[in-house]
Amino acid sequence: MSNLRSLTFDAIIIGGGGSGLRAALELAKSGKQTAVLSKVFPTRSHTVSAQGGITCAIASADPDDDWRWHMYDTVKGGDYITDQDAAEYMCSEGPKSVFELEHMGLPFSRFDNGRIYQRPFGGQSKDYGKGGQAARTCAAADRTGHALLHTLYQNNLKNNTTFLNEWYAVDLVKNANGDVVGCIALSIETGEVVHVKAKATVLATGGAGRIYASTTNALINTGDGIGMALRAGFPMQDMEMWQFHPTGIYGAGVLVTEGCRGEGGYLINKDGERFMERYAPNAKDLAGRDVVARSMVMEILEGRGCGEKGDHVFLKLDHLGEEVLGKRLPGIVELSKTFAHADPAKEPIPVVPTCHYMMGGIPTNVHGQAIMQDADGNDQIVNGLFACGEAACVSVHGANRLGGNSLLDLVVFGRAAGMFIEGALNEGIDYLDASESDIDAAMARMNRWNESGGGESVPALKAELQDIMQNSFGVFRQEDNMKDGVQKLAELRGRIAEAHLADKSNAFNTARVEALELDNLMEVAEATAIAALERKESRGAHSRYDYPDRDDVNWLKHSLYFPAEKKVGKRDVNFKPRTVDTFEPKVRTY
Amino acid sequence: MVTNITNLGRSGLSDWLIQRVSAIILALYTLFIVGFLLINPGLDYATWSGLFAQTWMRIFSLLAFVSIAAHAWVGLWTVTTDYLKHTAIRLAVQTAIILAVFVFLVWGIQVLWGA
Amino acid sequence: MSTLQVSIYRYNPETDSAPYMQEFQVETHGRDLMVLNVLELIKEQDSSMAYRRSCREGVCGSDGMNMNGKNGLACVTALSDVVKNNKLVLRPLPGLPVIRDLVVDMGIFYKQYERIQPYLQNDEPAPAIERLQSPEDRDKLDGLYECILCACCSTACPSFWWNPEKFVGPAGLLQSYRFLADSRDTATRERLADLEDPFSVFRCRGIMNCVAVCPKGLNPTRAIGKIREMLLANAT
Amino acid sequence: MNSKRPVNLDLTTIQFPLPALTSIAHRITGVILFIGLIFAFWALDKSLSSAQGFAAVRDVLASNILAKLIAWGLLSALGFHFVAGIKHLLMDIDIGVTLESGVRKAQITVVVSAVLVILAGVWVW
Repeated sequence: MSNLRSLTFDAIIIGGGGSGLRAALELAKSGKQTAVLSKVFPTRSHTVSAQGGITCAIASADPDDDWRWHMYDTVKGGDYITDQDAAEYMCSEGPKSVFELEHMGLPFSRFDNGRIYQRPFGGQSKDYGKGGQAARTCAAADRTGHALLHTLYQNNLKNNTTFLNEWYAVDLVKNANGDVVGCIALSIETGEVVHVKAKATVLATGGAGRIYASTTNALINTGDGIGMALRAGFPMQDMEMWQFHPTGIYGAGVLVTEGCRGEGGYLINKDGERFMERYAPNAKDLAGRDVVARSMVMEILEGRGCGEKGDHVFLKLDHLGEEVLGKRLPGIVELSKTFAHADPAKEPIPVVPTCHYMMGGIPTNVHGQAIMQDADGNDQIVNGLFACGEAACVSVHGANRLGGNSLLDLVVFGRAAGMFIEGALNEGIDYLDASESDIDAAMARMNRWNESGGGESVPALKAELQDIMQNSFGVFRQEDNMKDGVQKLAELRGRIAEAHLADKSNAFNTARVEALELDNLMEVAEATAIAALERKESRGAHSRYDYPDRDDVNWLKHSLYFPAEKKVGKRDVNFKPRTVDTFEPKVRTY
Repeated sequence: MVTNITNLGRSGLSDWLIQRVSAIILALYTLFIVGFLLINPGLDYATWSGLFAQTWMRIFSLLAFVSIAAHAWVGLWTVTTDYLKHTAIRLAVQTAIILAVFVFLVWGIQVLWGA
Repeated sequence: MSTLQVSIYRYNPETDSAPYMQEFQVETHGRDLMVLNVLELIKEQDSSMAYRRSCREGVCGSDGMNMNGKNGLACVTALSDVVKNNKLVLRPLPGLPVIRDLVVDMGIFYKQYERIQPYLQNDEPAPAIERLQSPEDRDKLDGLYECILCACCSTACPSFWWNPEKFVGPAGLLQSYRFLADSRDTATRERLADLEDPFSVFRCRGIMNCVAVCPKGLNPTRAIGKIREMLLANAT
Repeated sequence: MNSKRPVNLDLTTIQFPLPALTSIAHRITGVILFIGLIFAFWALDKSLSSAQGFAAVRDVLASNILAKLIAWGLLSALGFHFVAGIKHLLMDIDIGVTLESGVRKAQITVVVSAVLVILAGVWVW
């Protein structure tokens, strides 16, 4: 069966978003045979939608700014299950990465002195929380992600990176020793299926926000890398941790950047009250996202929501004036007019917490190497497999990511993975080739769809999955409801395994891609659900009515979901940064 | 840099400039002739040929004819390269245009000085 | 009446020898959907319908198509903006080879983008921090860097239809000027030298079809004019 | 790559904004004027050759309906080409390079040249 054509590279990077392109750039510069395989043309990746900025202590807004303050905020923001060695690496290496981006041409906004413009974002402080609000998010108006992604793509062109655009990675290929030696990939344009052989396979496939019915995420965010890794038997870390962004446009789910609040906007309830003053007296609207999202839901549940149904709140920006809006938030003005029919210069934007970011993912070290556990519960490197960006869980975001830290994560750890792989390739990597049966195993899922003769349709099953996740695993969670959700998902899994792909044509068959994506959504949803049910505490984005408090005795840990047994284990959080003192867990208030 | 056999070594910039300069000359010439005809409603041969007997008018007219030649060639070359995708046909048409432009120019000179 | 009549350009290379228009009825329940939502509803009826989409908020540039005769992004085009007489006609972007249905081969469009060397060039050693740029210099990039490469403009441009291999097209030229206008870029002379021929820039006839369709409200015609000014200044 | 791929370029399905239509008209009038040069040079040559020649041109223009139509057509084409050319020159110096003013200028071009076409007709007859 496995008479597939094969393509061979030193490294294959799956995903053409920010982290994938940053890793590719590093490898392309080194002259390694590198290819970026992306299911969309790279600049269509979801990084393009990032708005507010990239948080980094470049000491522009404040010459005394310190990366250690940023690290403190990051650890606290993550409710202390942030790995401190990773946060240390990201925050200290960050400025280098941001300056690199600037040198590559990223059109950052500027201060009068010519330095990069920085704006305040949620959860940012000076002097380890003692010095008040910081302004640490470097911005290109409110199109920072767009500017960043295009800059990275442009520099990959400059460095002659090989692109396999509109190719879809189906499954990982493992050899007899369990090493990852590439993947099976489908050319969307022609329908051809190939075996991509590589000494390093990097999953830079981004998030999976599409497991929820309401999300800020692009339609392509279906957790393909997570699905592939889970099917290959690798564990996932902290999958219960999903960030709900406070300001998704009501009804449409489109993101409205936290930068709006950084520039001085604030949330109001139906009485016009700036309610965040009650929930976070100091940081107010710039508290951590989990805190703000929960506060909004509380307002709505207590009857102070806006609109006919009282099911959202308002983001007020009109007091900023048209000039600030036009200069700093032009994209928001555009989006609000298009999707909320509201001109922010005149009226507030209706917003509601909306699924936004997956803090969990493939556990990795700071070099992007994927990690699993051996029989004794010790970390063990997965040979050949790397991850970076949202698909990875390094973990710098812990239980709740700070705004602007995702873009920094992308470039810092994309670069780190690229550098590490370059070094490893220089030292020499030699894994056993995949056998025919190994390749057949990786082809099984695709063959199942191609041979399907009847069954339920993909869009209906997808909608059902999204509703289950929305109803049982939202901002607030509860045992009974989650158990119900887990059960429904288990039943849904059976139906998806029998679902039907009606169109079996080859040329640009998007129905086939959507069917393959559905499997991945299923994997991510189930990992999320089971991990959420297991973590019996409230921490960061994971809030439970039945366990309202943080439980550091039992759960100052990463959760680790093992797909084969569908069981959840634990993994130690790293509390040993190399150059600074450990930030000890404290009560988290803003 | 895109090159084309019928560019004849020109640059797009000089084409563009030629087109503008010749346009202005032709605009002025047109305004002049139309104005002349309007203020001389009962124009007779003597006035008419008298005008063209003047050296400055001959120079002005020659300038206009050269402008026509340049303006037409640049314009029609653009049009033919846009719409005529078959090389042989395009070349044939362009050759015809060059010939016509040449004929008009010689004819014009003959009209001005030949009589 | 809330049943929308939708007519869509269909072509599947494996089964069709030529493209044809197919009619669909879509129940909108009176909602002012985006065209992309209509396509999603149609895909539920007919899973073989092919189109590209990603961000669904007008920033990724995937779903450029021709809607009732005008190019635009399906995800940010509301039915109320485009539908006339309850009829919606969807066709692929004009002038590019059709791979299937509404999906076009963007190869030549990307090639023109790559041709203008769309990356900052600066041969001076980089400083330890960022290169400084005044807010005024940075303002010059506004209206240029926001391009999402959706190709709505270039495929609305007759000059691009007739000379796709030679005329860089509005999108490519907008990006060309984005780097010419960047105070940090030092390759201005080389960039200009590469644009002097009669096709790359000078095929623009200023008809502004590009401006009329740009979903981001950008103005390639003005950028092309600025390039011409720079070429002129450079040559004299 | 499959070179047999169809291309959607059925011009009847594509909306053309006014500035595009005036541009096409600019082209068409340009080609017409080039062909019309034959008549213009003939008239110039004949009218300058002798008094009889001058009278012949006058008579033809005064009495021959076909000649009148050709003269009117060429003058109309000239009028439009002239006005649209001015519009081009204005855009070259960065005047009216926004969508609104582009459409406005195209409208003005149409109106002004329509007036010129009428005036040319009045003149010829």
